[in-house]
Order: sequence, then C-alpha cells, then structure tokens
Amino acid sequence: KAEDVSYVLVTPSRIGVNKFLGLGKTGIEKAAEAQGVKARIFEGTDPSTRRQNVQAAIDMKAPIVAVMGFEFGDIVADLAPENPETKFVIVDTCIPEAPENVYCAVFREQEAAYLAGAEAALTSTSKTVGVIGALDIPFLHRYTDSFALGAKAARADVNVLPTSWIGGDNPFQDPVRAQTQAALQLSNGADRIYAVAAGSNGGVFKAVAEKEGAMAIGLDVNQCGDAPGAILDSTLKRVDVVLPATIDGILKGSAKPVVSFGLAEGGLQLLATADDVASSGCVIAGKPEVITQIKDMQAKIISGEIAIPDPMAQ
Amino acid sequence: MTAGSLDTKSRLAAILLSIAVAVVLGGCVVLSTGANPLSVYLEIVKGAFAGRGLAETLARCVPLVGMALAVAIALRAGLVNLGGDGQMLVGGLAAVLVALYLPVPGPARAALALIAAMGAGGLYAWIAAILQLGLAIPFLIASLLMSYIARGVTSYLVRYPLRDPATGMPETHRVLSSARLPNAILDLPISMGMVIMAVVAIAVIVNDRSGVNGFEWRITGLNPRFAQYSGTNLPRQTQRVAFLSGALAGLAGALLILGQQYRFTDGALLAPGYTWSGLMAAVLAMASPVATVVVSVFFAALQVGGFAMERTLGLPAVLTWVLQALIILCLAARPVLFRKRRT
Amino acid sequence: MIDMLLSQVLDLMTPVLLAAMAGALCERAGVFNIALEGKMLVGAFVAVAASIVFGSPVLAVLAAVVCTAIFALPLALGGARFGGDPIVIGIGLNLLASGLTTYLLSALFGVTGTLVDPTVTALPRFGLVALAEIPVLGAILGGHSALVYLSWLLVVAIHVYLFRTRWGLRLRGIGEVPSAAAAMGANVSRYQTSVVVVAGGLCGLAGAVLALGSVALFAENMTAGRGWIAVVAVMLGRAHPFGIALACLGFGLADAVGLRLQGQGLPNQITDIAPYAITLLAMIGLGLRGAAKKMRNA
Amino acid sequence: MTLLQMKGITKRFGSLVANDGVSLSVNGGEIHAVMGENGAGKSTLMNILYGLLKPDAGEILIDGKAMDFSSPLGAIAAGVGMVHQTFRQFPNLTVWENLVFHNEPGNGPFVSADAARDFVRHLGKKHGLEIDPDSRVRDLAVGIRQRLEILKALSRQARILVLDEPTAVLTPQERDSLFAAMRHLAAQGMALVLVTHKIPEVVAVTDRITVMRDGRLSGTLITRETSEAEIIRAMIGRNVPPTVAPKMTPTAEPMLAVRNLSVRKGDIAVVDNVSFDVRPGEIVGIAGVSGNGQPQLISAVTGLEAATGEVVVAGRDVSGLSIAQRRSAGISYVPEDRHLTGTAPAASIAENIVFGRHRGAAASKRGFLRKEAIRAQARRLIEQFRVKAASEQVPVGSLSGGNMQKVVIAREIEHGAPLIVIEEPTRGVDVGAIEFIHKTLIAERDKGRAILVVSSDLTELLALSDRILVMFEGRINAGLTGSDMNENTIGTWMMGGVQGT
Ligand SMILES: Nc1ncnc2c1ncn2[C@@H]1O[C@H](COP(=O)(O)OP(=O)(O)OP(=O)(O)O)[C@@H](O)[C@H]1O
Ligand SMILES: Nc1ncnc2c1ncn2[C@@H]1O[C@H](COP(=O)(O)OP(=O)(O)OP(=O)(O)O)[C@@H](O)[C@H]1O
Ligand SMILES: [Mg+2]
Ligand SMILES: [Mg+2]
Repeated sequence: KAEDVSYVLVTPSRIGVNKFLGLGKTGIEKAAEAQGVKARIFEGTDPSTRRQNVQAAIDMKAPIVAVMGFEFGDIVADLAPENPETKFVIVDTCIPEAPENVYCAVFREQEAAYLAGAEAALTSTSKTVGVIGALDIPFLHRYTDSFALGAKAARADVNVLPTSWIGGDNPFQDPVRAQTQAALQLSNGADRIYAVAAGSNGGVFKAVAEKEGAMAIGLDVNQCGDAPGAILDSTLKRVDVVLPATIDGILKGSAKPVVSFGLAEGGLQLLATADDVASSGCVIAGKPEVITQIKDMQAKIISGEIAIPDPMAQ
Repeated sequence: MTAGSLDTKSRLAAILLSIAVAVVLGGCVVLSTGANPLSVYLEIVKGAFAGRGLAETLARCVPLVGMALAVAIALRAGLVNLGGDGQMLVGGLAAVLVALYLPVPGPARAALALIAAMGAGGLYAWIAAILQLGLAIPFLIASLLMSYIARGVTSYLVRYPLRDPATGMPETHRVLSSARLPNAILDLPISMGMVIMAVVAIAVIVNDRSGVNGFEWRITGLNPRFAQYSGTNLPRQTQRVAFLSGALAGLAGALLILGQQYRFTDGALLAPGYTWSGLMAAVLAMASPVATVVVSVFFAALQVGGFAMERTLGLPAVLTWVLQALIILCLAARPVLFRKRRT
Repeated sequence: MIDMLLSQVLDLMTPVLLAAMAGALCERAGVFNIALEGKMLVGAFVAVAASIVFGSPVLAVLAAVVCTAIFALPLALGGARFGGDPIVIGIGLNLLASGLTTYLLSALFGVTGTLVDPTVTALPRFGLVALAEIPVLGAILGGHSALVYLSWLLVVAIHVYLFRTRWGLRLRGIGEVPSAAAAMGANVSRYQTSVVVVAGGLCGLAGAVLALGSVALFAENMTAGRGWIAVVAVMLGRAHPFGIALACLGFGLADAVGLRLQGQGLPNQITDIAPYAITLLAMIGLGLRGAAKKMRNA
Repeated sequence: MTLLQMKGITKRFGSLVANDGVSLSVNGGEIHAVMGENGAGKSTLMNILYGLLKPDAGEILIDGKAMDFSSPLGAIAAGVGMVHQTFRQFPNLTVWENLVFHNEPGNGPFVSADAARDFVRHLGKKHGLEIDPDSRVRDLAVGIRQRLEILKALSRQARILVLDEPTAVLTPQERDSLFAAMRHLAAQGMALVLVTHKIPEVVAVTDRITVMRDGRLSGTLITRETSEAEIIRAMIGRNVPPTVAPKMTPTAEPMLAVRNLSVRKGDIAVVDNVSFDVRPGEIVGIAGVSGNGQPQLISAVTGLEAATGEVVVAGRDVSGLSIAQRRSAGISYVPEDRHLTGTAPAASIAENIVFGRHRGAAASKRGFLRKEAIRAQARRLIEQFRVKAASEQVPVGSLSGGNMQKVVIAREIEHGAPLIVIEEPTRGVDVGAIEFIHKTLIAERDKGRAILVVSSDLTELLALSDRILVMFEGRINAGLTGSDMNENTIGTWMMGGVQGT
C-alpha cells in the first residue's frame, strides 16, 4: 500500500531554471524517504499546467501536495477547500483565510540578504557594492533592497549601486546579459556583487572572476565552487530542510498553519556563519574578522535588536 | 467553391501519414531513453481525452483556437499577423481593468470586459495596419515590434500602478467571482469560454465559406491586384481584417483571464506560447478556418496529453517537447512524403 | 564610459549579427528562416559540450558550426528542396532545439539548468595592437574575441558574395523567382539547400560566440530571444548585409543604453522595450518623411 | 539538314493527354511555326524540348543524336534557347543581371558588371533590341521586358531558338525588327521555332508550319504552298471568315468623356493633358508604341491610378471616385494582364466571375453567398462563351490562356455596364477565340455600349475600331477615322507623326 502513496511537489517552472526549485526536490524526496513513500515532482510551465499538475496530484490522492512559489497562491486557494483530505504545503507564500489543510512556509529572505549586504560592504575595497536581480518582481526586492540596507548599515560610507535587472526574454536564464550587467557595475566601481538571478548567476560569476579583486555572492545554495576564488559567500535558503520538517510536523499534528523561517530558525543562512564555512570553498572563510562582525550582526537580528523591514510589505 | 473536395481528401491522407511517421520517429526517441513508446502514446491519449483530460484539452483549446484563428483570418486576406502576443496582452489588460474597476453588476462587467478586450486587441492591430497603409511599415514588422512594446508596458503597469500588494508577483487584483466566466455550464465540463470560442469559430468558418466578406478576404489573399481591380477597397479591408484579427487575439486573452486565471499576471498569458502554436496551426492549415480549428485542437490535445504522460510515467519533461517538435516537423514535411504528386 | 558602452555593444551584438547574416542568406535564397533562435541554441550547447570533450576552443567552435549545420538539414531539405513550409519547420526546429539541448544536458552531463565546467574556456580575446595606441578607438575595438572581428568581416564578405559574385547573383535570382532561375539553368534546390546549411553553420557560430565569447557556460534556453531579434533585424535590414548590421548595431546600442538608463532609475520594463520602441519610432519617422515626399510630388 | 527532331512525344497531366505522339522536325536555317488552338499542347511540347517537362514517351534528337534533358541546363548545353510565353525574369534585378544570369562574364567568382553591360549593349545593337542595362526589370514596360526575354535566349548561343508567342506584346515596329533578327539568325544556320496565333506573321516569316490539334499532330504545311484558310482549317477544322463589321459614327452624348487627364510619375507626365470621348455604339481604339502612356491612361480612367483632370462616365464626373464607385457608375474593365490583374488564378471560375458583384442581390442574400445561383451563372457563361473547362469549379489558373481570357471578358460583359474598357482583348488567344471575342465585342457595340480598346495588335484595332486614337509620349497626337485608318498612317503617327505627313 505504501508504494502507491506519493508525496507530490509541484513546481512553477522547469526545475533546471532555478536552484531553489532543486532544493524543493531534495526536500520532498527526504520527506518521502522518511515515511517510506514515493516522491513525485510535477513541473509546470504556465498557469494552466500548474493548476493541472496540482489537480492531478489531488486526483491521485497524494496525502501531501507541496507547491513552490507565489504562482500557486490562487490555485491552492481555489482547490484546497474542495479537497480537505489533502494537505497542502505552500512554500514562499500564504493565502489569506486559509482552510485547515493548508500550511505555509515563508522565508524572511531579507535577513540573509541584509547580512550579505553587510558582508559585501565590509570586504569591499572600492567602497562600492551592487546587486543584480533577474526580474523586477516584488519578491526579489526582499533580496535587493535588503542587501542595500545591510550594506549601508554595516558601513555608512559605502556606495550601493542601483539594482540592475536582467529582464529581456528569459531573465532567469540569461547569463550573457547578466555578465554585461555585472561588467557595467564593475566598471562603475563595484567590487562586490550579490547575484540574485537564478540561472543567470553564472554570468555574474564570470564577470567578477575576470576582474582582479571583484567578488560575487551566490544565491540559495553554496555557489562558491562555481568560480573558485571569485565567490565571496552565498546566502542559503534551506527549503531542503524546512520542507521535510513541515511535512513531518503535519503528520505529527504539530505543524502550525503559518510558519516563517529566518536566520533564527535556520531557514536562511549566510554561509559565513555556518560551522563548516572553512570547507565551503568561499573566500569569506579566510576572513575571520569579518565573520565575527557578521555573526554579531546576525545575533542582533535574531534578538530583534536590528529590525529589517519586509520590502514586500511596503 | 473551388474544386477542393478531392484535394481535401488527399491532403487529409498526407496529414495522417505524416502523423504516423512522427509517431514512429518519436517512438524511436522514447525507446532510446529506455521507456516504452506504446505506454507513452497511450498515456498521451488518455491524458488528453480521458477523465479530466478532456476538459483540460478543451480549456487549452480556447486560447489556442482563438490565436490560431486570429492568424488564419489575417493570413487568408494576405496579412501576416505576428503581433498576437501584444494584441492578446492589451486585450487581457483591458478585460481585467473593466472586470476589476467598472462599477456595474458582475455579469455585465464580464460582458463589457470581453467587448473591451476585443476593442483593445483590435485597435492595437489596427494601428499596425495604419502604419502599413500610411507609412509603408510592413504589417508583419509593425505588429511584431508592437508586441514587444505591449509586453513592456503591461508589465510595467501590473508591476507598479495596478499591482495587488498582497502577492509577491507583479499581478493585478483578482477578479471577483461574479465577474468571472462560469466554468461549468449546466454542470457539464463546458466553460463559457469554450462556448464563446465555439461560436466565434463557427462564425469565422461560415463567413469564410459563405459570407460575402469572407469571400472578399479570401480572394484578396489570393490576388490583391485582382481584388482591387474588381472594386475592393483594399486599405479599408486591411484595416478591418487587422482589427478583427487583433480582436480575436484580445478575446483569447480575455477568456484566459476571465475564465482561467482571474487576474493579469505578468508573463502568464504568454508563457504557454499560444501565439506561436496558433501561427503554426494556421500555417499548417493553410489558413483554412476549419483545418485551423482541427489542427489547433490537435495541438491542444498533444500538449495536455504530454503533460499528463510526463506525470504518470515520470519521464523527462523535455521528451514531450521533442515529440511535439517531431510531429510538427513531419507535418510540415508532408510535401516530402507526397512529392510524387507534384510532378 | 562611451568607449566601454561601444565595446559592450560590439560584444553583445555579435551573436545576433551572425545569426542575422544567416537569416539574410536564407531570405535572399527565398527560404524564410524563423529557426535562428533554435539553431543558435544548438550551437551554444555544442560549443560548450565540445569544449568539455576536446578542451580546445577552436575545435569547440568548429563542432558548433558543423553540428548546427546538420541541425539545419530539416529546414534545408524540407523547406528548400521539397517545398515544406519553412515557417512551420522553423517553429518545429525551435521547439526541438529547446527540448533536445535540455534533454542532452541531463542525459550527457547529468545537470539541469546551467552547465559550468572549469575546462570550458572563453574564446581568447585580442587587442588589435595597432588600434590599442589610439585612445578611444583602441578601447572600443580592442580586446574582443576573434569571432567578433570575424563577424564584421563576414558582413563585408556576404555583401561581396551577394552583389559581386556570380553565385550571389544566382542566389538573389533564385530567391526572387525560383522558376525563372530554374529556366535559366540554375539548380534552385541545390542552391537553397546549401545556403540553408551554411546559414545553419553561421548560427552555430553565433551560438558559439554566445556561449564561449565571454561567459563560457551553457544555460537552458540561454539564447533568450536573440534569434528573434536577428529575425527582426533581417526584416528591418531588408536582407541587405549592411542594413542588417546597422539594425543589429541599433539594437545593441539601444539595449546597452537601456541597461544604463536602469541605473538612472528608469524601470527596467520600460528600458527593455527601448530597442523595439526606438526601431518603431525610427521607421515611423522614415515613413512620415516618405509620405511627405509623396505628398509634395503628387 | 535536320537539326532538331522530336519523335512521338507524349505527355499526360493526370488523365489529360497534352501531347499525344507529336513529332516535329526543324532544319538548320529554317523558321518553323507551331500553331494550334489554345490548349492544343504547343507550350507543353516546347517545355519538353527545353527540359522543363519530362515526356512520358518519345525522343528528342539534335544533330541526329538522342538527347535526354533532365533540366533546362541540359537543353541549354545542347544549344536550345527559349523565349517563354510568360516572362521568366527577376523584376528586382537589373537588365544586365537578368541577361547574364548563370552565364556571367568575369574573373573567378566575381562578375564583371562592366563586361556584362557591354555585352548587353553589344547584343542589343547587333539585333536591334536595345535596352538600358542598368534599369530594373520591374520598371520596364511589357514590350521592353519581352525584348529582354529574346535577348536572353540570343545571348546563350542557342542553335535552336524557341519563341513561344514572342510577338504578343510587341508593336508592329518591334515585331518587324524581331522578324529581321530572326531571319538573320536563320541565315546563320540556326533553327527557329515560332509558336504563335497570328497567321499573318506565320505567312510573313516562316518556312514551314506544324499544326497541332487537341494534343495531336494535325499536319505539317509548307508556308509558300499554303494559304491562311488552309492553316486555319488544319487548326480548328473549319473556316474562320475575317471579322468585318460596318464602321459606326454615332452622335449620341458621350458615354465616356475624358478632359485634360494627366498622370505624373515624378517629374514626367506619362499621360499628358489627354482629352477624348467615347460614344454609345462605337468602339474607339487606342494605338501606340508601348511605353507611351496607354496603360496609365486606362488606369487613370478606371481609377487604379491617381490622376488630374476629369473623367465623366454617363454624364457623371467620376474623377475623385474609387474603383468600386466608378464600376457602379458604369465602367467595365478587361485588364491587360489576365494572370496578374484580371483573375485570381487559384480561385474557381465561378468565384472569378462573380467577384466584384458578390454583394449584389443576384449573388448574395443578407451577407451570405447564394452559391447555387453563382454556379449557375458561371455555367451559363461558360456555355455562352464556349470556355473549355471541366466545370465551373476548376481554378481559373488551370485554363489555357484563351479560355482564361474568355472568362475575363465574360465576367466584364456580364456586368452590363454601358462602358467597356478593354486592354489587349486577344493577347495569346487562338484564331477561333479571337473571332469569337471580336464578334462579341461588336455585338455589344451594336447593343449601344461604348467600348474603349487598347491593343498593340494593329490588325485587331483596325478590325474592331470605328475610330483610332494614337498615343505618343503621353499625348494623343492623332484621331483617325475612315480611310485614314490604315497601318501606314497609324504607324507614322505612332512614331511621332513627322515623316511623310
Ligand atoms: N502542369 C500542367 N498540369 C495540368 N495540365 C496542364 C499542365 N500544363 C498544361 N496542361 C494542360 O495541357 C493542355 C495543353 O497546354 P499547353 O499550355 O501546352 O497549350 P498551348 O497550346 O500552349 O495553349 P496556348 O495557346 O493557350 O498557349 C491544356 O489543356 C492545359 O490545361
Ligand atoms: N496546376 C495546373 N493545373 C492545370 N493546368 C495547369 C496548371 N498549371 C499550369 N497549367 C497549364 O499550363 C499551361 C501553360 O501555361 P502558360 O504559362 O504557357 O499559359 P498559357 O495557357 O499559354 O496562357 P497565356 O497565353 O495566358 O500565357 C496553361 O495552359 C495552363 O492551362
Ligand atoms: Mg501556350
Ligand atoms: Mg497562350
């Protein structure tokens, strides 16, 4: 019987496009393995296939249906009330007046981005830092705006360049345009760039690798190996941990309908503060004095001493 | 009225043969991944037509048929409309604006939204026609360039002034249930969108076969000089056809928004590539409305079935693309298969 | 500042320019080539894959050219020789390219999304020594990969080919009235087929520049619409090499300026449309002038 | 000695046998006519000779050697040149590019434009067929384009030259110089095959005549020993008396009154201040060397082209009106080029006939076509005009030239408009059909219609017209009636009217 049961993860786009989605895949697989059931991943491409995939997961009586991203807000809001026996986990967004079978895991990306900004500012020799986003959607402002905030907080005289957006036909997968943007920021004096551009990040890394003294900060997973020596650090979004934990909580009946993950909960992390930073391959590993400052700042964020506004709420 | 019946038969044979070839070729690709081609095809067919699949196929037909007919009616009259994306976007935006903000009762909002969408899409295409007539900018280029502009402008509007701050996406507020198009009529899995599109398709087909306007457009497409010499007012006709083509694209956008998505989300209308699928269907059908509808339905089934197959068999998703591409290439290559008949 | 802008424009436009030249050749031969995007993508993939396998940028570029030429065969045979519809075949090829590269990426390299490998090196960049002396020009024209310079040579070469050589003349005739060309003894389908294949090779080159010109990696669908811009450039340039080069230059410039305007606080949704809006406005301007001229004459 | 021999050539298109065991032999130094009704299979036979079509049976011998042409390339190499009935030209290329195409002078891969221009000038001078090598073909008048077509064939050092209706668009002067060139070529030992419908030309220039009928060989005649009547009988199996109708000089109010009409192209007035009348019950012919503004004059009258001045139809000033409005004011129009303007070749006969009046009550009801009525009308006209067609539903483009022309004329006469404007009524049409079309036009005149005819065929103009206007450099420089209506006088006026008058 157990073999017929599957946990289903529905992604908004093809998994290859975004490391973040790959984390979700790892997460659902971990959760399924823990329960001895199968994990299925349905990749959508557009609103109607997303809805079809969620519907299909419901139809196959999956006890747990996890979905990733804002794209699913409306879909879950529509389908969850009609299917009370299916438990839904939404990553990244919550729906207002959610029915009982909907759980959401949201992240306070602004916290990690804030730390990244601080780190960039503290290590910058040119006193100029920048951030490159894939697409000007409200969600990504959590990264870009908070990065700027963190940089300014760490070092008042730092110059944060206006955010560059990749845009174009394929913003999440256009390394060439990303490289151009990065080169432009570098030529404008930046020597630290936070790459918030998913599949386009490679272009940013290439640009900093080519310029002496310039470094980038990676996104969602440890990207320091992508351009050894040119990646300062990465912000991690631990969907691979949060998702199985949430599912476990649902099964145990201990899960709360809305959980927010940040630095305190270990849902987000700047690699610099990790215990295994030494083996991370990130440049920051060789700058213990900066790590100390960052850890200090992290403690203040966790304690609430530093309050970081949510750019999306504005 | 052309002696087409015999021709239609052999054309149909050619299409069936090329699908068969594609199925065999696709089967080889599937085999190479170690999967069983028979079950792949079975799942595609089941996914497209069995259970919920049928409704989903029909739902996908709504925009696809709309966009394909938009291209077809223009093509029939000799205009190549590459601006479907833009016309669909302005149509969709107009629809959502009316549905969200016009202070009239719900159902009236939906109706007015559809009209506004057709007007907006039509006007957008009409501008491209005017650019061709007045300034000698080819319609094909003008409509394509205007598409990009519509993309940027709608994207800006839903990102900033029209944005619903409750979501993390650049998208408008959600249309109230009362202003949406019903998704099931008489408890059947038939949506209002399907009904509207069916009526439109029938109108286009009847007009093409028996209407004086359709006749005039078709002859113009065959030989504009002849049409002009026979007294057709070509500029006026170009404007009308462009308007109608754009209006159809706008309608497709509105039906997606009022019947499926309920809000205008940046990128959502264009993500499935309805414009290109539609162009492909219309060109394959040589702009004959009946054939255009048939080919569009086939594409819709193929796409829906492909996703279903992917889910049930867990095969690499891109396999569906490869299969689709092969089928399209074989369809396009049918003169190769039937080349003997040409000499 | 301006020198960096122009230097970036040259880099940015090269893949588009090469693909547009391919489109121009096909257009002249009477085969509407809408598959530039897909062919470029195949070229980019093969370039990176071959670079990993052979470890040599030269071999990588060669492999991209050859494989993309082969990939163009369906259009060459179906569209040119047997009278299939080039638009449908082109859309099919675009779809196939996108699916196939994604599929091969995971089948051959076990990755999804982006393929980065330390063995993949970018094409070497050259500083044109003689130019480096000149202050501004040196910065603009120096330090590009060989293919950037090659692409400009190709523009001239294709112009010469089309308008000065016998084969170019035949090609133009074939594209205009194939039946007349056949009646004059030209082997229409052979010309068309070979031109489409050569154009495939050019697209492969475009893809190689895109993938290896600077980023030295492959990402799914990394062409990101550049092939479509090339299609538009062919139309705008009326299949004339210099006209197309000008159109590409305009696109590149508008794009690069757009990037910079973002820095000035203009929303990127608006700067993104700059190339298209400027093109359209320019055409409207020209059209108005033409119309005014006509009025005066009438 | 026999240079070219075609033996037992058979060619089928589906069930239709276009050539049925046809044989043809032509000697070096001979000008050989191939004649036959529209659709008799002449073009098919010539296309086979030129390698454009593959015969189902039969063989081709040149110099006694069997040839197997799989493409025109082989035919060209064997010394066959062809002047096609429909131009095979590249409108957007220049004259020299068209002429040297696939046979370019120059070094290595490069074409020498200068050598090519010289070649064009030289060849033109040699054969009296001069053209500016640098003009774009699309800008040339039909007559000049025909000239290019002939030059093209001559430029390939053909030993066998096929001319498929080369004179259809030529003026008498152009025609005469072509014939002179043909005789010159024959004298050099070439074999010339002339496909034509014009019997006087055949009598004037050829040595022997091969006549075809329904795809079969109907006989070979020696020109010196035969007569016009015999040729016609071989072609269609009966006699065709020349059309003679009494000339009319009606005095009714003009149906068409043109006043000070001008058409400008850039700085040049291609139609220069032209005024004339056409009255009900008369046929007015317009003569002129091509390139003197005749087509532009007609376009200005019918509304296809913008013009200054006045056009009055049936008392109503139509100058500012659209084509459709002029049509409803009473103009019917048969254009010069039936493929390009006169029909939508891919549409059916019925569709072509009804188009333009499809909004009328006879053809439609509440926005929908009355298909049966439309077909019935088409069937009636096919019968009445003796159009050879399988049914009213076949595409017009599949008809032979003469039958296509009949469809266009039927369609325009069916309008019942009081004024018929007609360009080149019988271009490329066989004698039987010419007779029929001429009789029809005269009958329409006698019914009281006003008819304006433009034709490059003087014989035709003389046979049809009650009055002839001659155009020269955009102006009408002569209006001829009665005994002034003869080839000599007209020819003189066509050249500007200086000598001899
Ligand atoms: N490609 C084709 N397919 C089908 N039928 C054809 C084709 N070419 C010619 N025919 C038919 O063959 C017959 C002979 O045509 P052909 O053109 O040889 O006549 P023709 O003697 O040149 O006539 P015309 O005097 O009008 O030029 C006609 O009935 C024509 O319809
Ligand atoms: N698809 C087709 N089906 C049937 N007949 C065809 C087709 N295509 C061409 N033909 C025939 O081929 C013949 C040769 O064409 P050609 O260009 O010589 O015209 P034509 O009949 O001699 O007319 P014209 O004198 O007006 O040029 C035509 O008579 C036409 O009937
Ligand atoms: Mg003929
Ligand atoms: Mg003829």
